[in-house]
Amino acid sequence: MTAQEVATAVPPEASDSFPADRRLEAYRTMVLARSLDDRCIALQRQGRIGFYAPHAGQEAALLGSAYALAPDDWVFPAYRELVVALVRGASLQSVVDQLFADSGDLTKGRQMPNHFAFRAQHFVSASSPIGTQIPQAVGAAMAARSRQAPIATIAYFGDGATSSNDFHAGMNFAGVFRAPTIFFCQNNGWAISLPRDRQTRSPTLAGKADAYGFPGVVVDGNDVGAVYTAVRRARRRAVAGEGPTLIEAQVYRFGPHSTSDDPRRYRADSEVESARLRDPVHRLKTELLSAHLLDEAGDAKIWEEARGTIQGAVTAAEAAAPVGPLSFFDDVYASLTPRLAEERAGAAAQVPAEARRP
Amino acid sequence: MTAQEVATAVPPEASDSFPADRRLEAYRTMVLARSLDDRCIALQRQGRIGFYAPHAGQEAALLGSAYALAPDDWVFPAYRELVVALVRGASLQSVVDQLFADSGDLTKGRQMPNHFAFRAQHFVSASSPIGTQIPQAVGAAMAARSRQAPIATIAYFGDGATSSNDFHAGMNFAGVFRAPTIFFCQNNGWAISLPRDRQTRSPTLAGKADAYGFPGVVVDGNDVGAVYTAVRRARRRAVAGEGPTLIEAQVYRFGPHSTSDDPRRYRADSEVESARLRDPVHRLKTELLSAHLLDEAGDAKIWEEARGTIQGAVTAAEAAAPVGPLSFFDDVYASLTPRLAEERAGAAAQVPAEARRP
Amino acid sequence: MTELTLVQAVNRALFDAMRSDPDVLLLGEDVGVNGGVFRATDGLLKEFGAERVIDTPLSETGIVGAAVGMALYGLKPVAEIQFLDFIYPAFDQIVSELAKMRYRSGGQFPCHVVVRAPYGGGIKGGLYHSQSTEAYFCHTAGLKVVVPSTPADAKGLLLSAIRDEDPVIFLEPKRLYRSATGEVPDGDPAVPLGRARVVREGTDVSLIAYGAMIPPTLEAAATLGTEGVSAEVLDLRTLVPLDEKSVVASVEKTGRAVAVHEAARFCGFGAEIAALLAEKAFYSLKAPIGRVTGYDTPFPYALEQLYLPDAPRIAAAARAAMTAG
Amino acid sequence: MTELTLVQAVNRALFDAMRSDPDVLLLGEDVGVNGGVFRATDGLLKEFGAERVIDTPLSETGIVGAAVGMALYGLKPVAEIQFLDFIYPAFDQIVSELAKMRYRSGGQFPCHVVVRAPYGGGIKGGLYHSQSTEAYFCHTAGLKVVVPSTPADAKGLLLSAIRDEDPVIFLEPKRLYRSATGEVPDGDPAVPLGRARVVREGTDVSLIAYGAMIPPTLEAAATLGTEGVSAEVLDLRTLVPLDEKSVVASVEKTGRAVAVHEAARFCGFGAEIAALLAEKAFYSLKAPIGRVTGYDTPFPYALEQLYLPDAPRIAAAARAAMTAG
Ligand SMILES: Cc1ncc(C[n+]2csc(CCOP(=O)(O)OP(=O)(O)O)c2C)c(N)n1
Ligand SMILES: Cc1ncc(C[n+]2csc(CCOP(=O)(O)OP(=O)(O)O)c2C)c(N)n1
Ligand SMILES: [Mg+2]
Ligand SMILES: [Mg+2]
Repeated sequence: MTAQEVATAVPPEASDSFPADRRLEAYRTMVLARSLDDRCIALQRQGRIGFYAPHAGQEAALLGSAYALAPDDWVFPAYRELVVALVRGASLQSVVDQLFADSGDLTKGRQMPNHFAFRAQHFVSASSPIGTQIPQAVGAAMAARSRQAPIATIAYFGDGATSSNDFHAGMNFAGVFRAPTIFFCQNNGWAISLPRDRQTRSPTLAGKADAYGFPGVVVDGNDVGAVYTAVRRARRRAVAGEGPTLIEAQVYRFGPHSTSDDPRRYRADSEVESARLRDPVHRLKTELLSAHLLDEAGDAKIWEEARGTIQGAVTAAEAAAPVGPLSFFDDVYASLTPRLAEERAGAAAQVPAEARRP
Repeated sequence: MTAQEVATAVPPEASDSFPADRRLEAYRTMVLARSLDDRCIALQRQGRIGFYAPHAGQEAALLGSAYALAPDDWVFPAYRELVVALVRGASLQSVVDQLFADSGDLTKGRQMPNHFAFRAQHFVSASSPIGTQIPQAVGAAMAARSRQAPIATIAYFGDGATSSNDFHAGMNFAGVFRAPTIFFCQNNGWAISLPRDRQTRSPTLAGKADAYGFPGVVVDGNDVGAVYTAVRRARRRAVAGEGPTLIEAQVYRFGPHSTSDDPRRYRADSEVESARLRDPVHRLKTELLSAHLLDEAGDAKIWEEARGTIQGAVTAAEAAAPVGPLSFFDDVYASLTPRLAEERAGAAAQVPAEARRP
Repeated sequence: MTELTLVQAVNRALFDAMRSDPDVLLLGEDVGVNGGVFRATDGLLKEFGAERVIDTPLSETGIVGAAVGMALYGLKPVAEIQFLDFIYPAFDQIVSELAKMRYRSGGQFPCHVVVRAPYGGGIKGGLYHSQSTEAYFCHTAGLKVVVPSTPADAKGLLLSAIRDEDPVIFLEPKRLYRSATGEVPDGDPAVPLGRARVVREGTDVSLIAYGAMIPPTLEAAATLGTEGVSAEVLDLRTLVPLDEKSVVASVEKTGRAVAVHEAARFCGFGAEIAALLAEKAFYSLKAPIGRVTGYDTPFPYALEQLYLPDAPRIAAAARAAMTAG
Repeated sequence: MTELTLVQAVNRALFDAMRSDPDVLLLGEDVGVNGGVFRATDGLLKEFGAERVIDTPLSETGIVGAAVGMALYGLKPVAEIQFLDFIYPAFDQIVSELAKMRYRSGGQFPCHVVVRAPYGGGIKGGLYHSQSTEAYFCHTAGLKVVVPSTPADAKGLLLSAIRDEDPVIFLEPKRLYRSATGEVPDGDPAVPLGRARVVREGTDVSLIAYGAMIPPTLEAAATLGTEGVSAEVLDLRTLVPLDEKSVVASVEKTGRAVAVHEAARFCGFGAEIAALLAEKAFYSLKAPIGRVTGYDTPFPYALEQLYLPDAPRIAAAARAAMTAG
């Protein structure tokens, strides 16, 4: 039985289909996500935030997977998953506060934009090193199982991350220990300037699961319903004790790798244009239009609302107080060590008076 | 086309078969190897050498692969490959000197026994960290190709090493760059106390090659001819620019992991006994007997000769001078740095007079 | 009180910690069925089962990565790295993830993992079974680093490490695993992190050491005593957070200091000791600060006894401090 | 002479090295088609082709592991790590293999690889695009460690590093990539490894720094000058092998020393400087040795300007040294 066949062997259930009554809500979230992306790139260009890593082109994969999870599941993100946090209940304001690194930022201004952490949503702290979240998701899954919690963990990562040490270690541990983990690879065609085909000669990324003895499936990442179904089934397998699944969601990164990147150096505009024909936002809109759940006027309103909501959050973030000037000494350890207390006192003496105001 | 099929698609050639006129020589070497193993374990038990990692059970895989290589090929060993060095022309004396870490040791007494390096034989310095030689073999292969040298590199490693970071990195680079590398995995069933089935859920280790887009083959590692053929074909593929091959030679480790190990803690004697029924030395002997290339009297003589040769090398090693007492400051860099020169001078003042004698 | 070897004391601490807290679990290579290559985990699989004593595949990245995930979820994993020399495949997980998780999440995700690893030379282990690279971890904010030198400390400090809220790198002097024996309290002899111990009081020179260097340092102190030099021996026990006060206080008293470790000298822990004293005990110093350390070479095999600091080298450095100036 | 930025000087050095020696080749992530995320390798693919300018998969283990193999075979690979913060997946290959290959083989297998990596803060990179962990490499026998601070040194030292016979970790101060400009000799301006440079002479206090800390250190020296304090500024340039003589000579002259780096303080390179001086310049010292460094926290994002040593902090430490005692 190949990996593909194993996955197909999980019997389908009605609950595997994306709930019809949430499609409009999903579209709203998708529009919010896309609008936020556009706005954040502009904010970065204007020097109002320091950095941004866009997710445009990956919204269906992000939303489809996020909707398929249960609240108690744990999410181990990379850096393009802010939509997942929103679906899980993180507020738009807290997301925007992280981008602005202001006093509303739950990560206390310590990380670059896009490196979120939302404890209440079981959305684990993101880091920059590629792939490190993968074995962590496996460990958390093993821990949950040992506590008899009927949950799954999900690790998000890109095509580039499949080359990382941590992918190999995490996948192998998951196979050996049959961890209830969903490996969700967003293959967006590029790892900065390296195209997928130069990343690995594996015919598909999903096929790499064979090497670890569990199923891998390819899914059209522009199809929110297809992604939802794939993740639901992987989740059922996981919770039923049948072990992990690797899902390769095939998407395309429309924008630059990040605001520091100039994609014209390594790919043709025409490639982007043809990928845009499969734009997941447009696709869901078309589906909703033909199902008469949406009309153009309603659509325009959704976009307008999204922009308004974002504007509100941005305005609030810009009005928010900065993080406290000595707050960067906190949380290194559970409590300040004597050495840090001394360093902090020294720094306090140096911090210019104006910065010390709250 | 699966990996298995790709490999099978390399057309067989007459030169792929183990040369009939070298079978007796191979047997002699195998007997030497087995005898050396027994002797070294005894030497360690007597406290005459510090450590030993036996290869008993793996001789056919080692010899079959070594004979299949060309002199200009480069070998990246783990720590059970001393037979490979012998086949490539390293002297038994230099092997034994390494085990004794005496002044004849080409590694200058710096490494534990079994960590050989033989420049003249393109037998690269072995280290203890598992798997690190694997991407190195790939880099050397890329370098050789860029110099138009028609050679292959071979990386030796165990079943346990397939879990290492370096296996993943090396295999992936080899696939992407179509490096002329042979990945030779000796699956001896165990990584210290961890059985193969707990190392990974991959049905075979050879199958892991699929994840990197090149062929993997399983071969009976007790059959010197079968191993020879598999390596010859992989080598032809490599030199022809068709890229790497992963070979899984299925063997069994008869002895302890090393002289520090007590295998009875984790495996039943009965498992060892049944594996011994497939003893590669016995198997080649039986083949030679039935081909009338050997009789029992001749066999006894081969064993006796082997023991004599080994005794000679051991005697010489025990008579050899120790390494110079300050030699451990050399070769950190191409030349002594000022700091090392100072440390060396300080140490010279401390070394007890008797140690300073050459 | 029971007389135990150091490795037995480690084993007892693991038994005690696992008995008293169901969230504690172990993972590593050969820790289960085999009981650990040094037998530190002997008997644990039998008592606690395979869900809590986990034999892992050969991947330190996986061991520490999974341990981090377990800790995030709320368990208290104790990861074993078979030899400190093999920790580097896990280095990224340790320095990028484990050390920084609490910080980068603004305190939302504490991540308490204990990473145990046998370290150091003296067992004829050559380059890769002898290393002592504690300085890498000490330089990494977010980690605590602990090195016991006696069976009682091994048990007490390991219990404290497991109960601490922060990630701890727990380095066990393998050379002392069987050679160091001593009385170990039976109950719950937690020894607090962050406190050095004066092993021997003295007034002329402070010998500052830890782990496997304590026995030769004590031997040197004894020799010095016969020469009329009163050497104080400090066992740091915890390298991070360092008990700076005790170190400074000792040197304020003696005026002379020698730092001892088996790691290479350049940028080793002894440099931090010297820097600390050159800043905070400067006016008490009567002599240059000595360092007796491994040399700046990889760890050799045949000549390890010349590489490793021993009592004569330590005593010589103390004498140099006494006669300096 | 040409006026270049520091990153352009790196680029020129790579061009020159590759033109003059066909064995030199580059590998790393995004170094080819993209020309490097900082454009350090811009134009090289076009001139030298894909066999010599190799875009690799996302694996630092693979990059350094393959580079080691290439070097063993006889080539001279220059491996780029995109940010020093991402070097840890290659840590095992660097410390276990690259650093020890020549040694462990008894000199049979020299292994000359240059690993280039942009390091340091000041670009709002947060925890993972700002690190300065040179101490890890300095503590690893077998590696050389080089940090330029000017365009001319960047070119000259990189050429020397590529021509050296030993493995070199070459750390480029990314904060100065574009902000530091200067005249760079055109021909072959090799700057020898192992020699510090007196950037500014002085008699009262020695400020010992390297890399991106040179500009704020010079600024502090200028301020001190206006206050009548004559500060000498030493740019170490090579951390291993360290030019101990120049460091000691400077402090023998001034009697006061402040070590400056942006890495965390505890067990940072400044500790080695202090230890060196506390041993070899002890009798010249008139004041406690100061260290102005990053704090012992991970590198923060919003508040990086408070984390990073700046001219006021450096000047304050120098003043403290002047008034001590
Ligand atoms: C270990 C490591 N090496 C290099 C980098 C620099 N880097 C950041 S993102 C990236 C590409 C990631 O590609 P992929 O995994 O496909 O994710 P995507 O950005 O396409 O979502 C690289 C090389 C890093 N962050 N971590
Ligand atoms: C990175 C690393 N981790 C752990 C070890 C300890 N160790 C030495 S050999 C070994 C098992 C290796 O198994 P395998 O690759 O199957 O080779 P075999 O010994 O069976 O030939 C282990 C875990 C090591 N040497 N390196
Ligand atoms: Mg990608
Ligand atoms: Mg094995």
